[in-house]
Amino acid sequence: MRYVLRTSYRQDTRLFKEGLPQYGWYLVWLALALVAPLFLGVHLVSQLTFILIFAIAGIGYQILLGYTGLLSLGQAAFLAIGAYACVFLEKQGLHFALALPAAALLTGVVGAVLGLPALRLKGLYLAMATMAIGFIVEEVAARWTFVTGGNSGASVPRIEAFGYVLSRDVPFYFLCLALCIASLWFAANILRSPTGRAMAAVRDSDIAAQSIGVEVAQVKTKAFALSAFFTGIAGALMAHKLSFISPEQFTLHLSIELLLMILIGGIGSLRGVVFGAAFLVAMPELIAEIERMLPGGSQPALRPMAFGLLLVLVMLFEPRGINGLVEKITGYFRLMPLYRKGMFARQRGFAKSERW
Amino acid sequence: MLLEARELSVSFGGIKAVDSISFAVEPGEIFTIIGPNGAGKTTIFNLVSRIYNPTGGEIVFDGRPITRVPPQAIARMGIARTFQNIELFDHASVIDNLLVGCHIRSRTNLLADMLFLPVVQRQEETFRRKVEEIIEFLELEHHREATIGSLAYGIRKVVEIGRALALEPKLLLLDEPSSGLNPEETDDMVHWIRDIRDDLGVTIIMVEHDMSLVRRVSDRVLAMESGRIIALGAPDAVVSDPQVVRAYLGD
Amino acid sequence: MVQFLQQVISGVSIGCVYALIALGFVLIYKATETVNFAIGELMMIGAFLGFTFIVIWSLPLWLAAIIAISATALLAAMLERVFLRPMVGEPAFAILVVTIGLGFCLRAAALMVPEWSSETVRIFTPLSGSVVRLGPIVISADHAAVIVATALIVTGFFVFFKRTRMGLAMQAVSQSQLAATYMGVRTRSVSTLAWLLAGAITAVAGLLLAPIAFIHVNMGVLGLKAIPAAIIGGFSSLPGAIVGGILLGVCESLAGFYLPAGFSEVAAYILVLVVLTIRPEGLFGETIHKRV
Amino acid sequence: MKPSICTLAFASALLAGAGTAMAQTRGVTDTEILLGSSVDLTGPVASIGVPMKAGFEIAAEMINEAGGIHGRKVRVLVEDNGYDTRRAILAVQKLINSDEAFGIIGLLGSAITQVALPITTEQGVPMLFPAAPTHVVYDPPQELSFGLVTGYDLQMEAATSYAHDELGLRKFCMMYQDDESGEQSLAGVERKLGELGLSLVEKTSYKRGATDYSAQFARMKAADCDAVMLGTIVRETAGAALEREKIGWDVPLFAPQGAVSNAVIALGGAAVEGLYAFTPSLPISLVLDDEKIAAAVERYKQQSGQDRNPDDYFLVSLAGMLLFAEGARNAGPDLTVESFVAGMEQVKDFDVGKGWGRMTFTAERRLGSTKNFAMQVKDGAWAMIKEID
Repeated sequence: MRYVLRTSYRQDTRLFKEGLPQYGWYLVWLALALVAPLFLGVHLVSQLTFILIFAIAGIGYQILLGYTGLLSLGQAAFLAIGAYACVFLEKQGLHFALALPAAALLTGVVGAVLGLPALRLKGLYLAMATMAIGFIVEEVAARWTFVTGGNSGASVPRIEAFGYVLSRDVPFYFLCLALCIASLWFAANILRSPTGRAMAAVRDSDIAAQSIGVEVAQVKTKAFALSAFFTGIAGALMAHKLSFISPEQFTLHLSIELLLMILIGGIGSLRGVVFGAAFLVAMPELIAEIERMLPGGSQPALRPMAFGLLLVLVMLFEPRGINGLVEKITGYFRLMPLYRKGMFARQRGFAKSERW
Repeated sequence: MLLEARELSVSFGGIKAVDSISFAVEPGEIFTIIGPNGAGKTTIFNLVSRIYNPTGGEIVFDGRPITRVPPQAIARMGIARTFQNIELFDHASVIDNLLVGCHIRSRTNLLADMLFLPVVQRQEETFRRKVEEIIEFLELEHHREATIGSLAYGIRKVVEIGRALALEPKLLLLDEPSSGLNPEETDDMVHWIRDIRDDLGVTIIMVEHDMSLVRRVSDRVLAMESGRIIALGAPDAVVSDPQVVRAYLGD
Repeated sequence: MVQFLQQVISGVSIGCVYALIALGFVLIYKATETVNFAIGELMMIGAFLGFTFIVIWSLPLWLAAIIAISATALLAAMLERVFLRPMVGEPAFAILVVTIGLGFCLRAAALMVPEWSSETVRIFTPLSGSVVRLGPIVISADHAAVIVATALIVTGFFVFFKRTRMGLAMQAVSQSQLAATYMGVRTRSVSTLAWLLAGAITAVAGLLLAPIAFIHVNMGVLGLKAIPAAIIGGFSSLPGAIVGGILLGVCESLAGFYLPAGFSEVAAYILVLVVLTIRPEGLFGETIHKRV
Repeated sequence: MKPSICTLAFASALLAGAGTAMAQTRGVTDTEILLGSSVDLTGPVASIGVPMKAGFEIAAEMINEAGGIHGRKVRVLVEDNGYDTRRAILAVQKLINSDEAFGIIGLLGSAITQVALPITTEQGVPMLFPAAPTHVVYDPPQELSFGLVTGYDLQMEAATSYAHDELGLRKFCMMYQDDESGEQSLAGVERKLGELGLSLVEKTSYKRGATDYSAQFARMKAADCDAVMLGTIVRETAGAALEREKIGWDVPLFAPQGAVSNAVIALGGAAVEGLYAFTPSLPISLVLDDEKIAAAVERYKQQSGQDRNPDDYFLVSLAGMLLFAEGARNAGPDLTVESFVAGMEQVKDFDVGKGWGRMTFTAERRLGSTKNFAMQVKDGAWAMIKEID
């Protein structure tokens, strides 16, 4: 049973309040991530790279859905904007090191603008509006051939550093690792600062937040801008990893995959995003393994069925996702003697109608 | 004169919820509004805290008109309120709820927050010191880390008052502080209200039904019925006023 | 001018299919306040069942239709009973995600059926091929049948909603689930009934759509068009869903003709954004805000 | 070409020790040659992907039974990508890096082929005979990329010249699918019309998955053109024919290779009578008199338990495998990437079976045959009416 003594205000503001035992784990993970390319083949490294890219997109989505409570079904649109902006800027001669931040900032600004309807809409209405935005951005990507190359897509130029062409495997993996860690750090800082608290206030009750002096409209716009910023970074990285982007890649299905990632990972937690991203990339492989074991050869319907069932079962039985499970397990060990069986059970409730 | 309402009225689709009400509240006073359900008490509250827009009349606070000012602006001017059925941030801990109260005094921009620069660090520490004072004042020490969902109703009432105090308000609007409390918790509430006014010098406007609480703590009482004032003055006089008794018990 | 009317008429027929799906969608929203993302897949299942009974088992047309509709309705009710009932009281977006998941499962289930999986099929009704002429305007018989069938269903539906006891109970539940429970309305069974009815209506939409379009596993995406239709009409109003659906169909057809390429598909979603920002509660919905 | 080595000092130091020796060729052992492919088994075009997978496996069986290639057996590992570009990339990388396939054969989907080509080229793995009608594979010719199927643009060029020369039509309209494949058909038509000094009278498009074409046909009829070119695939071709019949407009329709399938006839019914289509390979129904193809189709029927012929794309994977076997045989017993490329460049007028042009590859020519067949639906069945080189 470990009890944390609070000695100073500074300690309260630190990321890892409990010192070594808490961040020790994260150091282990970081060490593993650094040496991974040594042991794993190129194929597995590119899997890891996709996990990191989706994690960055997940951080953006978590800020919007997990922390400000704004459900968006159009996150693929921000991935598309980030990807196309970065590729277009590079084709105009801007080096990748400048094109990436510029594309991310541009996506952030577009995110803030597209977030304007969010100021008046709540819950399901906002989800529908963002879905509509997703379809519209997909259409613009197909039409605006000068910038995006239209439906025939656009090939992505190679990144050049110090005179050499950066190959798309191991060095790119390290780039994504660095950006993912930086994004996690930025997001963690936001959460322990006034901006993060204001977002949580808007999520739980915007009437109360308003009466405390929180500019609700401003907070929502900031949340959309931040979410778009991180998703834009992920979009640019995805463009370089895929080496070819076309409007067909940024569909509603991708937005729903991102939603699945956040829910499976654990809504409302940053490390949940990484769990979710790992799960999203690993799932097709898992299913391929199961498919191989099936007697009748490959059963093509297995993948959509697994995808759908997962969405349903997670929501039914473990709405706090993998992170919820991890917390239960660590909670069990941390409170060893005092762990009560029903500590994490959910209470039943009537449909809390948004209308009254 | 801290807050003044002049011929304030508001009607929802033809029904006059509040019919040209005028009253004034002195700084440091505990001013209570009583009246049967549907008398328009909470409506006045929502008008003062700017959640509804009045159809007529004016509200002046500290000499400045706030009739058309948005709700978040009045928080900056020093008006804080609690809600009838407790609008706390359920998923956050008690200390985070109180820290949100300090939000209007945060000067750091988004970029500074993302990098958690030393300026943000220092500001966080001053906020936490302020919140610790309130926690001691309201004796919430051993609830500091608990999430709101796991707290008893009475404790939540106190946390909501704590959050309002974190705003360092000049005027505190309490919406039925005693509703849902057992007699013993109501006694505590009397002490909290007196201490807030005496130690922190905060003016209080309260909407209340519990006549014993009203008598023991209010300086002046305003009685209303279906949108109009029927009595204003010392607590005992107003509570025993025949018109008020008839309004409550019916003739 | 004739061209304009021709476009409007063909827009109305597609609009009727949208309207029916939107009706099913709004019915579920009104009764259980959940957005049903699996509505398109229910339509696809209804269409495929119809195809199997008519073409493969070669049952008479009307018998096949009745079996297909009731089977889909029972399937929808079963889905609600098993998957959505335990979700009562959960946040709205969690329930929305469950319906998205159910949508994928239904599509995967359709993929498992050998005849349905990789084939694109079509139902030939006695009307197919024949054409109805209204003066200069030409409209295929199947399209006309869609319009007539929709009109019949909608009127039948309103009679049910306004007159019968269960109809009133459903309206009560949609107002406030808590209050309705205390009034002795078995809210749980009303929600199941809402899904049952919605399943039936969307199955009809599928059967009506089959002759004029094609049945394939991914036709459920058409259901995503029903959502904008419901929004335009006002999320919580049944007449709104009908008008919204038809308006959407006509608007798409006109956009296809007059505006440059590609606009017709996106027209629906631009319309949604416009409606949501100007009148968030849609053309017919009532204004809603949380009272404190 | 800038040298492409990874530069981050830290990374290269790490990797120095981990380089794998390239002793023998990737995917080739003494007894087996492993080929990799990625098609859609679960997504929107599963109806084409599933028969293609069967085509690879059956072709490999037949080649191995006939003694294999210089004593080595051929095996094809087919990964599903659900017609999703991201999963296709992961599948191709898995086939190259973890399964160590010798070559990637018969990819399905133009966008997927475009995405996979840079990967195979960078890894030095041959890109063999993608089923996708995209010119990227052979134009400009690349050392490690071999085309089998003519792109939609070449097919629609043949269609335009046929309509112009044979049928004397002058006013051309076009309806094309608003994606990469549709735009390729459009490019072919516009290129050929430019050569003929003409241009499109009306141009309309629709989004993939749309089911209603009344608006597009109304516009084309208003422009009263005498030929309608279609950049469509299966469902949309039948839908277009139905729309033409509905508005009673007697105008010939010309479609690319995707339209040549019995699904179009099943869906379109009487409306598709007289529909023209242009394809580099004949449908199965017209080539069953070729005993190699007949044997393969018979084997498919036994293994899949269906008595209907497989989709025509079954022939594409069959032809691709036979072409690979021919090239590998020319390369001799010591099969490496270099010897295989040399072997392919010796392929002259090779017959992969009835319904295909003669296949020839040289250093500059990376497309087996530019021959297209003009087809027309005559009383409910596809009939070949002219061969166009």
